[in-house]
Amino acid sequence: MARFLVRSVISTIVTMLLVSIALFGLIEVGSGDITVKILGIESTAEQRASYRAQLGLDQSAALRYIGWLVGNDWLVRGRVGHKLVTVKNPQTGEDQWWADVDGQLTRWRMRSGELYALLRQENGSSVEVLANDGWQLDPETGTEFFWGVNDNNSAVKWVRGAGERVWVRTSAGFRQQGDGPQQYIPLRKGILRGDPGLALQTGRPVAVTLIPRIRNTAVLAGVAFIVVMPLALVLGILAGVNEGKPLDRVISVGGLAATATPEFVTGIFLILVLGIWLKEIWPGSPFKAVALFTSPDAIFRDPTLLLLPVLTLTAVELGYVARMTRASMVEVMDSAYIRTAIIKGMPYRRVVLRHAIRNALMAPITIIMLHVNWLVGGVVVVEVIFGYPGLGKYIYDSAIFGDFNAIEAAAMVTVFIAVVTRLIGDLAYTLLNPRLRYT
Amino acid sequence: MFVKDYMTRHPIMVAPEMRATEAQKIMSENKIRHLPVVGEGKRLVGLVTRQRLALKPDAMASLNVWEITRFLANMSVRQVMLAAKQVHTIGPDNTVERAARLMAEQKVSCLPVLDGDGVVVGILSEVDLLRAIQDMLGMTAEGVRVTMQMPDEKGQFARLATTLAEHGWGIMGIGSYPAPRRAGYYQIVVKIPQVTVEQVREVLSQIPGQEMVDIRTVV
Amino acid sequence: MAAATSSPRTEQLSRLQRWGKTVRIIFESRVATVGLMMVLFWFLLGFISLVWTPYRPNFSDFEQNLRPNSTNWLGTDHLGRDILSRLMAGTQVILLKTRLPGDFPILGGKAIPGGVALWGVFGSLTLGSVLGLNAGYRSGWWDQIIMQLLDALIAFPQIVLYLVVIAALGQGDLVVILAITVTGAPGVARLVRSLTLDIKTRDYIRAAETRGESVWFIMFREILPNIRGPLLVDSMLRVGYAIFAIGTLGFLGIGLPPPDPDWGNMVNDARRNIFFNQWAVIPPSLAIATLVIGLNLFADGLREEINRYQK
Amino acid sequence: MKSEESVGPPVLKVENLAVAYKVRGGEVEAVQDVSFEIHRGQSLGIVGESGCGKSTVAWSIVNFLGANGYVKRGSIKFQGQELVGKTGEALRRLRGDQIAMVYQDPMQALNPSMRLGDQLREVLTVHRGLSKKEAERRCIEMLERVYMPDAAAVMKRYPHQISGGQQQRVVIAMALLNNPALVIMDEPTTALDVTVEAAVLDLVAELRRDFDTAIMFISHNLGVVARVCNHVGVMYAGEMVERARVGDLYANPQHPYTQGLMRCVPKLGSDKVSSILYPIRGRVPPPDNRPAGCIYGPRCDYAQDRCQHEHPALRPISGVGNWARCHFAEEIDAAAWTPPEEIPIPTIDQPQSDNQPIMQINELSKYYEVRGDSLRDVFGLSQPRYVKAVERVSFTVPKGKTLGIVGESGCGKSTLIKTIIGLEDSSSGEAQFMGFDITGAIQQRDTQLIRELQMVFQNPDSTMNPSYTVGQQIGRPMERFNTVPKNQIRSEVIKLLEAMRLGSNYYDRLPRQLSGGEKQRVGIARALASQPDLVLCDEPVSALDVSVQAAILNLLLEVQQQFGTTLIFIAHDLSVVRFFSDYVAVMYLGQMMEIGPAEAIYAPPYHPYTEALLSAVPIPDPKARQKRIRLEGAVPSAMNPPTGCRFNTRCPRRHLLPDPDICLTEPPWRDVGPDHQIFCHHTVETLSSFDPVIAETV
Repeated sequence: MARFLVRSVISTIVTMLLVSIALFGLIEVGSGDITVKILGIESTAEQRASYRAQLGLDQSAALRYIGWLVGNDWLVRGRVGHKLVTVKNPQTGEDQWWADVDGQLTRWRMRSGELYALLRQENGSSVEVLANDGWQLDPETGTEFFWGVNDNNSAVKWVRGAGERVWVRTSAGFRQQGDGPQQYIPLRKGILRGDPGLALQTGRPVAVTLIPRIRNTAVLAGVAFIVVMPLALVLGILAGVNEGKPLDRVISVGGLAATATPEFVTGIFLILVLGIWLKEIWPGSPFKAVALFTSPDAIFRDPTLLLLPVLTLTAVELGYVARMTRASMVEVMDSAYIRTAIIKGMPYRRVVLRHAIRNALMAPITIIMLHVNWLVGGVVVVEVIFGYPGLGKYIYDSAIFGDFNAIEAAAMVTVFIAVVTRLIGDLAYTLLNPRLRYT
Repeated sequence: MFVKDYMTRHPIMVAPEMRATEAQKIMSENKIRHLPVVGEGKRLVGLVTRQRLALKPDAMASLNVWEITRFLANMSVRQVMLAAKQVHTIGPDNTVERAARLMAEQKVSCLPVLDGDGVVVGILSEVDLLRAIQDMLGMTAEGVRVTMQMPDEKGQFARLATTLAEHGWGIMGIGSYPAPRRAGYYQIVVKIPQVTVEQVREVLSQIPGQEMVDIRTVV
Repeated sequence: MAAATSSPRTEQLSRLQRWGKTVRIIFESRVATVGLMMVLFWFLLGFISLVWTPYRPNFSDFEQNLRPNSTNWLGTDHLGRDILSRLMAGTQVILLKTRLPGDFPILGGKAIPGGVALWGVFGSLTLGSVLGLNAGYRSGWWDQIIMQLLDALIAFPQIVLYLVVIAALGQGDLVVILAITVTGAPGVARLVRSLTLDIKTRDYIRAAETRGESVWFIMFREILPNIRGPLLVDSMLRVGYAIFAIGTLGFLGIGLPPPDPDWGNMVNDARRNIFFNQWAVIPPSLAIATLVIGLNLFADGLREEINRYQK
Repeated sequence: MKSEESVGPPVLKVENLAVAYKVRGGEVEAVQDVSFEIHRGQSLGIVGESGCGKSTVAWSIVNFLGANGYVKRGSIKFQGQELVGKTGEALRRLRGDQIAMVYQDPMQALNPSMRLGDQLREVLTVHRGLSKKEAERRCIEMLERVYMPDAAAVMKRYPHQISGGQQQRVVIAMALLNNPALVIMDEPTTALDVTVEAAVLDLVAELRRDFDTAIMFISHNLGVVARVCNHVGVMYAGEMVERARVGDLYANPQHPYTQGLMRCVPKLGSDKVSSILYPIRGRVPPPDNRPAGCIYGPRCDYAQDRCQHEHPALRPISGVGNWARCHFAEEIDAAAWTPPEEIPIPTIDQPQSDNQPIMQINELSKYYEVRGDSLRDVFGLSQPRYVKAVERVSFTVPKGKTLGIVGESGCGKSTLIKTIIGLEDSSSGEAQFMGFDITGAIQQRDTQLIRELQMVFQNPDSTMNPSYTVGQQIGRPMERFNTVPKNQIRSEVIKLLEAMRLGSNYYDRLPRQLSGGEKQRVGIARALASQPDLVLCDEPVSALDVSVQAAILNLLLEVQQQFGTTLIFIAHDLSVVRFFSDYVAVMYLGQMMEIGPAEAIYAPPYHPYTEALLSAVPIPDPKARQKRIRLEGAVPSAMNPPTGCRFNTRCPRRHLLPDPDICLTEPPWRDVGPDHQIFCHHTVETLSSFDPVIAETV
């Protein structure tokens, strides 16, 4: 069993790693020029190139993958020559990168060809001092350059006297600036250290938006799960022990219809029937055809917003789980040991409850756990239908925009959920099955 | 000689819900006179005998033929059986003699055999007791059967046994009982295999103080 | 045991008779028959739409948001297009034709027969079978590596994978086929692997091995023909899933590209318009649901019947 | 104490029973017109080949015929009460309390996810309402009664944690817990090894006497039935064709089918000629197409016109105690029977060969590496451990002869031939075949060498690829090895088919159209197609019914004579290899224990293990006197086998040695006769002093 566990965990880790590479690679290969989306179609090639450099997209894919996965501060450190640390911005709560120059947190800025150091004070403000003594000589080209951290959380390389013209995105719009660096390496801690980077669409850290979204989705899926599971297992068992009888037919065919109907069709029908038609007869009905999620916390203020999304998910999942359970139950009820129990003269209830159910539930539990990523898929659609501010909607919006940082982060979360639930499923199976437990 | 060795194991048993007519049929088809009635787990709840199934004349008189049939058809075994607490029973580890005494004293012709939990493990009927006698007297194989009469004194049986032993004869069955018509005497029946009547007569008639009542070859 | 005494039971069945037997099996099961009817209905409608639709499916020839009426049996959509015509034409991309992109070699810009769902399932069957056979038959490291890769693929929630693929590669029939192939392959591979693991223990595989047959011969000539049945039933279900997925993608606005009507997209358009025309949402929703349910019923009924037949 | 012929009412009385299954388009009568009685303390054996309906009879008694089966006619009376039509609570109360059942496959019959204790206890708690504690006590008592070692601990285990023989003991204990009047045993020992089977059969016989239980014992094995039953019913194609006391049936079978069966059962007879098998021609008719008259008519050597239209009744045969379903039973004299023309009887004399060895195996071993469960193992840090499946086996096979390899499951015989044929590579040792080295796996072998070594497999249902026709499958080796020009393949295949006594019309058939025996013939044809010099047969008949088995064995003999093929023949059953092999090797736990000419193996001196095996073989003759030697304990794990002689932990003769500890050292190979060697510490004199296991039949 230890062997099995260790294998599962190792396999899970490898899976996650493979997935992350695949995800990164896929987006690398496919995504068009994201800067077009950010800067708009009217932007010039020069503007885009400059912005690409600022996003660090001119680095090699491998470097960016490593930066994305485990961060790049430790790689850049050698160039800057100082330890790089993050400090929370007291106003926004977002991380800021600083170089730790002998205990003094420092950033640099170039203005009119002069290099200034920004020394962070206790209160969060910074003091600017001239730092031209930091220039280093490149023996090959004979130029002087400096590696430092700029005020936009990137490690940058300035070249003295080059006076690069760069396009900077500011709150006032996109404008050209002089004294720009020659090279940018946006600093990040990497997803493993809890930093999924900045959303390209908003420029804010992905994590800030993602966490309430995950919570909302967890609520939605959790409620659906709590509704579905007991109901589906009971229905499945009922159908299984009544194999071939009318009850079984109703449950089986009903379950099949519910499973085979896409979520969006179910959702739309529910909106149509409960949200519109029912409203005409019963104006006070709690079902809302259009739910306005005014804030990420809307569902906590008005739980009725959850009704239709949960119902939709339930309709889809119920059939699936019930059918799995039924199939497993039918198989078990047909087995030799159930025959033994019956011929031992055990009452039928006892046969079903003591002998059959435990064995019959073993298979569905793993399959249900495997099925969680299907559920996540369903959640995406349901969230889009109802405009529910959850993880699925977030992925969808990001995918439409092409915000790869956001997609990568959100997709990793879904994959993580899938992988962990599968691990749990495997574990549950092992625990339920004495044959595995004792070998 | 224990009850468990002579009882009939796995006797035919019926459930109390069974129709009386059905029970009657089972008894006649299988030529048996007693049916233990058992509930869940073969626990005794009663006993049906042939007499129990016969209608009491006074009940019969007031009914016509159709009514009798209907009356019988609607009776369940539970209604006609002798309830368990009225039934005399015995345990499998009791002796056969004890069972015989119980049957003789209580004038019953059979005893359901119950284990500690009240589960019917067998039934002991008169026939089974007769079989015990048979076995005791070695009546299932060929041999010479001698009946000796001797005074009720110590050492008399030893004398007989010694005499047999001296001739290297075995005993395949033995029984002793007070002589029927002579107080103070006992009769002993011995069955000896692989000898002739003459040999036995010659030897046993020599025993002093004992009298040979009967001798014959039996199968 | 002379050969001449063989009973008539073992006489060779003609190919036709065998086919007849297969078809009979389908009709033995009510479930399968109903399913088949539902599927055939849509195929039929699709074929008709190739030559005739009541009106032009892609032109705003009518008033907008009409309820069902005698001219437009199912009403019109928010752009004034006839819904029935669009519904009929919508079967084409799913079941009957695949539009190749302009830069595709030789056939560029043309449409080839076989809908996106069918090609997608074909793709996942091919890929999945190759992977599953190798994993199952060779076992050991092959198995470990292949299964690990598949696990990674399965770990993606399908929709997320679609979204990522489409975000990465853009819209297009071939992209959807690729997405269906990639998402379907792990399932096929797992099925093929488990079937292979079973077949692998049979003595005829030992016999082939003791003849020194090559691994590929054993996988494709000895094993593959014997897993056809379950694979066929499974692919029926997969076509259902593929249609399901295409609908969902269409609904999300990232499915098959215009101009051909796409059911999922029709539902999405109608949904936005639901307060003006509640009727437009129903036909395409029902179309997807019945087609998928039909395939599921067919596959289910068939599987049950085959199981019973084998008993 | 009581006579065999028990008086009083029967426990079970089955009269004119017919059971039908509804199938698509009608129904099939699986059982027709079966009648018998079982009295208390009796055991009735029901024998018959597969598909004859014997299990159906059992299921109909407990009324468990599934959704589509029902009793069509007849009655089943249990303790005087009609069981047919009994349902619900009344039926449930009978089941497990008064009627219990023991099944063929104990692993399947026990619930895998419940502790054995829970499964045993509930029989008492549900039927008797006993407290858990009291039930526990009685279950342990009963387990001890069936000689289950460490009974209290077994209660806490799960089914997969105990061996197959022990599982069967648990099932038997479970059946007896409520002291039922009737126990139905459906092939209870079929899944067990022969030595385990012998112990279980002993137990069954003993329990029957002690509990006075009526036993219905279903088996396909005439030997097993002879050992435990006092009455026997023979079933054929859904009917009971003969019923008699066990002695009468075996000594004096009345029905031609019973006689035929007796002639095709391999016996452990003294000499080779007496063990010739005579198969029954034809095959069992399918249930939906039974002949109108006597169902055995088409296969019967004595059939006359009357048999074709008049269905015989099961009737007492005058002069003997048997009941038989035959019009002419009185006139048939089994002793005067001669094999009819169309049955091929192999000639026993083998062509003289020069005893040139074709294969030489020397100290061949095969180890498998196993991974443990501990964390160290997962990371590959611990010492690798090995299953020593075959340990230093040596033998030679002369050209044109047959070597039989015998042993129970797990003895390494299958691994040995897998290694020889190259499905596995060997771990150490030498192996040569016609001068080629064959220690490597098949990938390293020359095509020519592969062609010369072919194999016949065990399971007829999986020996042929269901997707290809007979012709394609036999033709494939010819095509692959180019033994036959492409355009002649078809005619060559047909030639082979004819040699297998299958006609050319089999060429285009698919495997599902063939019976088990036919499939096995095709399997043999396929092995012969490449004209190999040596064919390995892996239990080619163990999955077949006796009558078919006899035909296949005869065919193999014939093939050997015709093609001069050398055979290596694996079997778990000593009687099957008896007349078939020239040499026999006995294996135990990876080691070879004894090897020698076939006649020598079956008579002293024996290896103690051979002796135990012989003593366990069920002999289809109730009068045969067999020495009773039962092995204690279970076969040790091959991962950690006993040192020295691997049989030392269970050897019943070990105590005869002056110093039993010598068994912990490797025994010597003792020459006890020409070509006859025994791997044992006992001296030849001691080994020769053992009595023969089987006394001649009286």
